Amino acid sequence: MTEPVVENLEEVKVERKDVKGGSLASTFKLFKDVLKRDKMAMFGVVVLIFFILVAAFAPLIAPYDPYEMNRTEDGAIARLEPPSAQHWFGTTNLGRDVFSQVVMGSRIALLVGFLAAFLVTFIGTNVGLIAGYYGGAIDNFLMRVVDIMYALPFIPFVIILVALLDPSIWNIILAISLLTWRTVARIIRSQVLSVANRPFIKAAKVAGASDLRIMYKYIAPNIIPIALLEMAFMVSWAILAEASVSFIGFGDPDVISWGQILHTSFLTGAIRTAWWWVIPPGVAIVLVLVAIFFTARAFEEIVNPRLRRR
Amino acid sequence: MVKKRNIVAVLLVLVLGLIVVGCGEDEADVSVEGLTQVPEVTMYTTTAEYDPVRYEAAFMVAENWEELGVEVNVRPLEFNSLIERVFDAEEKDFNAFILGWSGRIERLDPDMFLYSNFHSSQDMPGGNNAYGYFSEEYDQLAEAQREEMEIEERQKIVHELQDMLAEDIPKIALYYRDEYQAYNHERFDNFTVMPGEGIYNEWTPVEIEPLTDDTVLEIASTQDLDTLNPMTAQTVWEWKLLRLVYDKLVRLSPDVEPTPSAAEDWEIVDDVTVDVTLRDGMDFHDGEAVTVDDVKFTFDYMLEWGVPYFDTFLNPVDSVEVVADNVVRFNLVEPYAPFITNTLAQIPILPEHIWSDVVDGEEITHPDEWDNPEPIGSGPFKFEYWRRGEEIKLAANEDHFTPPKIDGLLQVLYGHAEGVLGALEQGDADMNAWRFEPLHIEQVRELDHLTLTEAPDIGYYYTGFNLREAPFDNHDFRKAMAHTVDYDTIIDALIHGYGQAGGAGAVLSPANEFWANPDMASYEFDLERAREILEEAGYTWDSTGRLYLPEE
Amino acid sequence: MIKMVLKRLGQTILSLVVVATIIFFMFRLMPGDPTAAVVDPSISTEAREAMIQRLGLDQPLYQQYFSFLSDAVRGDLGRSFYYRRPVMEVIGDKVINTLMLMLSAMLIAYVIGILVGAYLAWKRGSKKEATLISIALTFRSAPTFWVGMLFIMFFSFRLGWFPHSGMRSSGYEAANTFEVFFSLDFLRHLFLPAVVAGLYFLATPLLMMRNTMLEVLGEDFIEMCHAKGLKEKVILYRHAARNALLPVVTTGALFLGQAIGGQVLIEYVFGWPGLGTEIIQAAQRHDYPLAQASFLLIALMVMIMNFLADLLYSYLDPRITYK
Amino acid sequence: MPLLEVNNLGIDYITEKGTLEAVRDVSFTLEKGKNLGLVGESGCGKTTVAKSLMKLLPSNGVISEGEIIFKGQDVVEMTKEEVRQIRWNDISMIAQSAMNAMDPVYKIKDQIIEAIKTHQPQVSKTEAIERAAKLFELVGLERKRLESYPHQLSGGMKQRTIIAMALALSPALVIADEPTTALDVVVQDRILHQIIKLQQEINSSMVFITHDISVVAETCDQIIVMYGGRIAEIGSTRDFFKDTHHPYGLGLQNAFPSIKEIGERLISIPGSPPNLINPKPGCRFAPRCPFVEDICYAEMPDLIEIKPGHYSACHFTDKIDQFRKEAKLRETWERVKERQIKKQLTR
Repeated sequence: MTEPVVENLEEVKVERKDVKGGSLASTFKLFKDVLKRDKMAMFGVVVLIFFILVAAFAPLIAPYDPYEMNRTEDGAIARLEPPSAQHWFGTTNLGRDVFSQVVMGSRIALLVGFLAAFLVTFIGTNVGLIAGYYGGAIDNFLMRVVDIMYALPFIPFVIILVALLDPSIWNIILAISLLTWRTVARIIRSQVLSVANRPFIKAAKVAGASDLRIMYKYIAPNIIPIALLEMAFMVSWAILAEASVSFIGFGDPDVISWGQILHTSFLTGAIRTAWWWVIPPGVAIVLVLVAIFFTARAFEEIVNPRLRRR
Repeated sequence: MVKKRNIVAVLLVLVLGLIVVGCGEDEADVSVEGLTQVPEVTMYTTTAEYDPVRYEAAFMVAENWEELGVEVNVRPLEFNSLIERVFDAEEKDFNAFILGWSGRIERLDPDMFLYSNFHSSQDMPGGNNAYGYFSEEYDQLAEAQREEMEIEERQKIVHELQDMLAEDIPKIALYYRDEYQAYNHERFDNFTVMPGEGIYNEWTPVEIEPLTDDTVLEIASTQDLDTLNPMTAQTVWEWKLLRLVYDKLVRLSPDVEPTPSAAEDWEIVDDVTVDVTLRDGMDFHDGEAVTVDDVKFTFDYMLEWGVPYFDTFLNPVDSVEVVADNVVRFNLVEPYAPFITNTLAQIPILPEHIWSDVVDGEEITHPDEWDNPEPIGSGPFKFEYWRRGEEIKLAANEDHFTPPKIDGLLQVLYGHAEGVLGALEQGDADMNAWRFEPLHIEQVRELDHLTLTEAPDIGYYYTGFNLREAPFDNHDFRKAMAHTVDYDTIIDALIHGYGQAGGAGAVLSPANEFWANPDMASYEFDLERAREILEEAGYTWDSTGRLYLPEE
Repeated sequence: MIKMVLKRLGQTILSLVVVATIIFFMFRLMPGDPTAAVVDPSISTEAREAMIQRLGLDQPLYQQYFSFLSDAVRGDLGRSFYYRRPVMEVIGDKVINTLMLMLSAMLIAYVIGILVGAYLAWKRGSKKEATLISIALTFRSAPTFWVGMLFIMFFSFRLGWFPHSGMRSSGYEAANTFEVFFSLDFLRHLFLPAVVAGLYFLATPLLMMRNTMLEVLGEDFIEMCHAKGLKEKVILYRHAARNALLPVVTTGALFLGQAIGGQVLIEYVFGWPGLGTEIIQAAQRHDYPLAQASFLLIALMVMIMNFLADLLYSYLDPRITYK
Repeated sequence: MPLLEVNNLGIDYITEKGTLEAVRDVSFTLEKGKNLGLVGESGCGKTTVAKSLMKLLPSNGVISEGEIIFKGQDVVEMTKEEVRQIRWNDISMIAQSAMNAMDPVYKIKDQIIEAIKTHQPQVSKTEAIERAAKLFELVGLERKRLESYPHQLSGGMKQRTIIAMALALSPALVIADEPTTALDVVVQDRILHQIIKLQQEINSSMVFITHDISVVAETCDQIIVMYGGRIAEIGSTRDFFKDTHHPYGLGLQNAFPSIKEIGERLISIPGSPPNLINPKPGCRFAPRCPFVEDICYAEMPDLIEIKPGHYSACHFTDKIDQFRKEAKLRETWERVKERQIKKQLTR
């Protein structure tokens, strides 16, 4: 299997040997001036911060309890009302406020997104580090495992796992982390390979530093930026995965997520009548994913100068 | 530079520390020392895809139970696995479940809902007594009512049985739901509406007349059949079609009168013997003649192998004998009042020449493992093909004694209720197989090529309890739970007013005026009252509001 | 060349065996009764005992594993609980439905992706480039099922151009499979799901193509082509795109493993009777043998596609000789 | 009239940091069948001038002034299509990095045929293959090599393939951009002679771009020495080697040993090429010239005629004999280095 030059959606960026690591602080300083120049990245960061704030203060922002069956003045259930002053995104077939549901949904999305992404990046980075640094049999074995991982189609695997373990948020996070570390591992490994044979690493080895020290004190800082970049892409992937799994009915029933909202709206035929119940959750997902993507791409231009605007 | 990084690290550790401390065990609660918590309640319900109303109802009821301090884990299951887990599984691993009995016309007779649901003999796997309700007194009365041939007398026993259920509360009826369906009056006419079944009953396919040259009635459905084998079919989805392919001795007319079908006539010789004369000149779809031997074979075969779904209607039959070339005699074990309407009107006539060598022919251990791919019956419709997950086609059986006026019937499967409405709206389908979602009823009213039909519900939707283990083994607990169903919100919010409230222990819908007991004990929605009952029964709560069982 | 094909085939088979093993143990090690994964828990007890005997489920796990593998090779992946029929009978013909949808979607994605990607690289920095890229990106970030819902909402219900679900209008008469798949009615059903899936896949080949094109256009042999006086179009498509195609093909195959997830969702939204819908329903019904078989078939399809992509890659790039 | 006449050609590169004046006031003529050497350190604009003859400048390069009259037509005014037609047909190029000058995914044969058929569509495929085969014999490659892919050839073979391709349409002018730099010395010599032999065969003229003046000595009739984007000295090969009239010329000849000075350490010119983004006034070579005076910093020297056909851009061409003696001494150039360091410290 030829070593593909690039990875999946993340393959939008092209990893190169001459990538320079650089300490965390300098990376963020560079990140700031890329932001000034790149309008899209600025948009990405602003939207991302907006959603993080919404998720953090969701209970305060949401005007109604998302499950509450609101009623009109004359006491009837406010069923499938189009967007109005009281209900900005209208109501569902049971009179529940769509706006509050979307706001509360942001919590789960970001929780699953960041948690799963952190887990995936943690596993992937370590596997990549070990494979890249030790090389030889270990590297070969780990990379074969990664190849097998690629043979496991993601959503079908999650479906089976959730069917076996019963649907809950933690099972979804587990399923996502079990499978998607493969991409991170491969990218980190190639990055470690390029860093590992740099002179200062050989010098440390000669000076008698233990493998662990070399790996985590010298090599790791250089790959932190790439790891963070991968984590950004993993966040968007995890959010998309959670929404998809909830949409097909394997989501956590006692939790509100954008996928769940779309699942209920799809079943009760909202796509015929209640467009306001279908559009907002979808737009929320798209906004978050696009925001993450642009932020990550701006961040990537520092980490991977090869792609700087030519 | 280095200093800044350390500060960040310290902060992180602090935050993590706080989280860990926050969710530690709180101090011991003196009032519940030595008591055991009420075990977590697992409640099965249908998936939202299958029935959004039951799905939402489950969460509403669960929410009220949690307010009383009971942990509830609501687990939506696909319909067939739900049926298997509740009725077929040997060990019942649920505490509560939400299901519904569809209102088939035969079920106007109370025997089904009273005897087959609660008689202790019906507790075997596949039996309808999933609750594990065992009461000597109830069993005797249930048997007495089915033997009582005198209608007024039987009514008194039936009312008494309902009072007992209202007292023991093995289950709570949540709501009765009116059957709203629609048909395309520009393409077919002369539909029959029957209580409990709406327009998709035994008579409609036979009596409707095509108005255009397209003579195949297309029915849009959301649930596919599970099997074509009459010995294992156990839901309304199979029987709405199988009862057209297999003929029955008797059919119930639209105004619920037993009318002769495969049987030309019948005579009640005495309380325990009934003679049935078979109509002559009838053939199975493969041309073989229908004889009394087939009728005798069917009953012997079913009694021999056991058919859980029909067990209630078969166990009164002691033996079947052929007394003349067109007369067959049924000897009953004890008098069975609804024998004609329940047994003769439901048991399909199986062709002996096919079923006799099924077991060894197909090297299976039990007939219900045979999938009967090409069902051969003597009913008004012949089986044509079944593309599983897509559609099933029946063709008219011209030489049936009541030949249908249409040429065929095509039942098409759509992923969800949405697809059914779309098909009706765009003229792909001519009628829907099952009731409309409340939301769709208003939309159908505006479509001028469809006629909306309404029929009262003879069945009911309920939450059943598992009386074999805690917490529902305790009668007081069940009495308290009877007050946790918010009927008004269910009717108003979930079914938009198209139905009536149920009641604790209720089994017969008000539409069944003759048999339903008007003055049953009723339990209104009142969580405080429920709390009082629990308190009187010795239940206690801890500081976080979690409910504990009384001391043994 | 043949040596290379055999080597790659060996790797594919190996991965398939490993995936089958993972799935085998996943189902067997699940909590609760291990035989529930094979024998339908709801059939009567004696019938269950007989079935357990017949399938040898009382033997030690490794023996079951070997019989599982040998049966699988013969195409026998157990009986479905729900359909009470051998699994391959149930989903055998579903594979074609999924393939038809996936191939048409990939076709749309790759044809448009490569052409537009190449064009974008050529028109670097223009306003058009920014808009086209952001469109492709939004489609990539938008969940497929949501885009599917929007398309049904608009094209099917509002405009009524296309059917909203299913693969064929009901009661179709088809003499042979050919007629089933190439009738106008089928194409009308195929159009919307294929376009939605295509748009979802589009971003990857498009952005990939643009990036590799940018790299290739910087190569010396492109300057040489200009020096040779070749026409712009010739340089763009015959030389630059041809070289940029290589990584696009490889990652295309790799990306497939994830893209098939989107496909499963599209089948669910459009009620397309393929493996995707089957695996979802099987999982909802806890019909483990069917879920297991559908998963294996999907995994097999992904691996075959990877294998074909590798062949295509080595055909496209003469430097690859798999020494 | 001459095959090629370039008059005060000026070329700029637009970069993020400002406009880079890559080439300024370059004029020269090239007769048919003659060879011209373009010599100078890297970054002096020699490659830019060569590529501008075929309008092969990168996207941010622009011809800001001057004209390039090739066969009577001004290339600068030509439309894209007209330029495309003369490329390879009339002017071809032997690229420096032969390593990846050929498309890796097509056979050599197809790439040569493509060049031929683009400009002479009437030539049949078999005829084109025959011509390619004949060219391969000329450059000393077996015919069956036509069937192989670029990655299957060695460096030397690739260079010879490029040469064959460059001569495929017997162009009037061949630009050889450091054709042998990437090769080892032994192969280098053989390739050079092959190029000259072939050039005479098809009687085309040649522009040789190199930083190695010894290469030019053997191959070119006329030499242009460029420094900082301008012409430092122009003249016949003999004039330059025997009688250079520019300090930079003297420095260059020091840097390349002749047989006589075997064993001595080479004297190199201290400092590095000038930054051409808004350059300072005065002679571009001033900061590195041992004989610099105040005027050199102030005024840009014009090309002064030494004798017909030999010009030098230096204020003090008259003192050249004195400069020639001093330039041989190592101290002269040491003084330049000290001056540069002192200059750096005061800033």
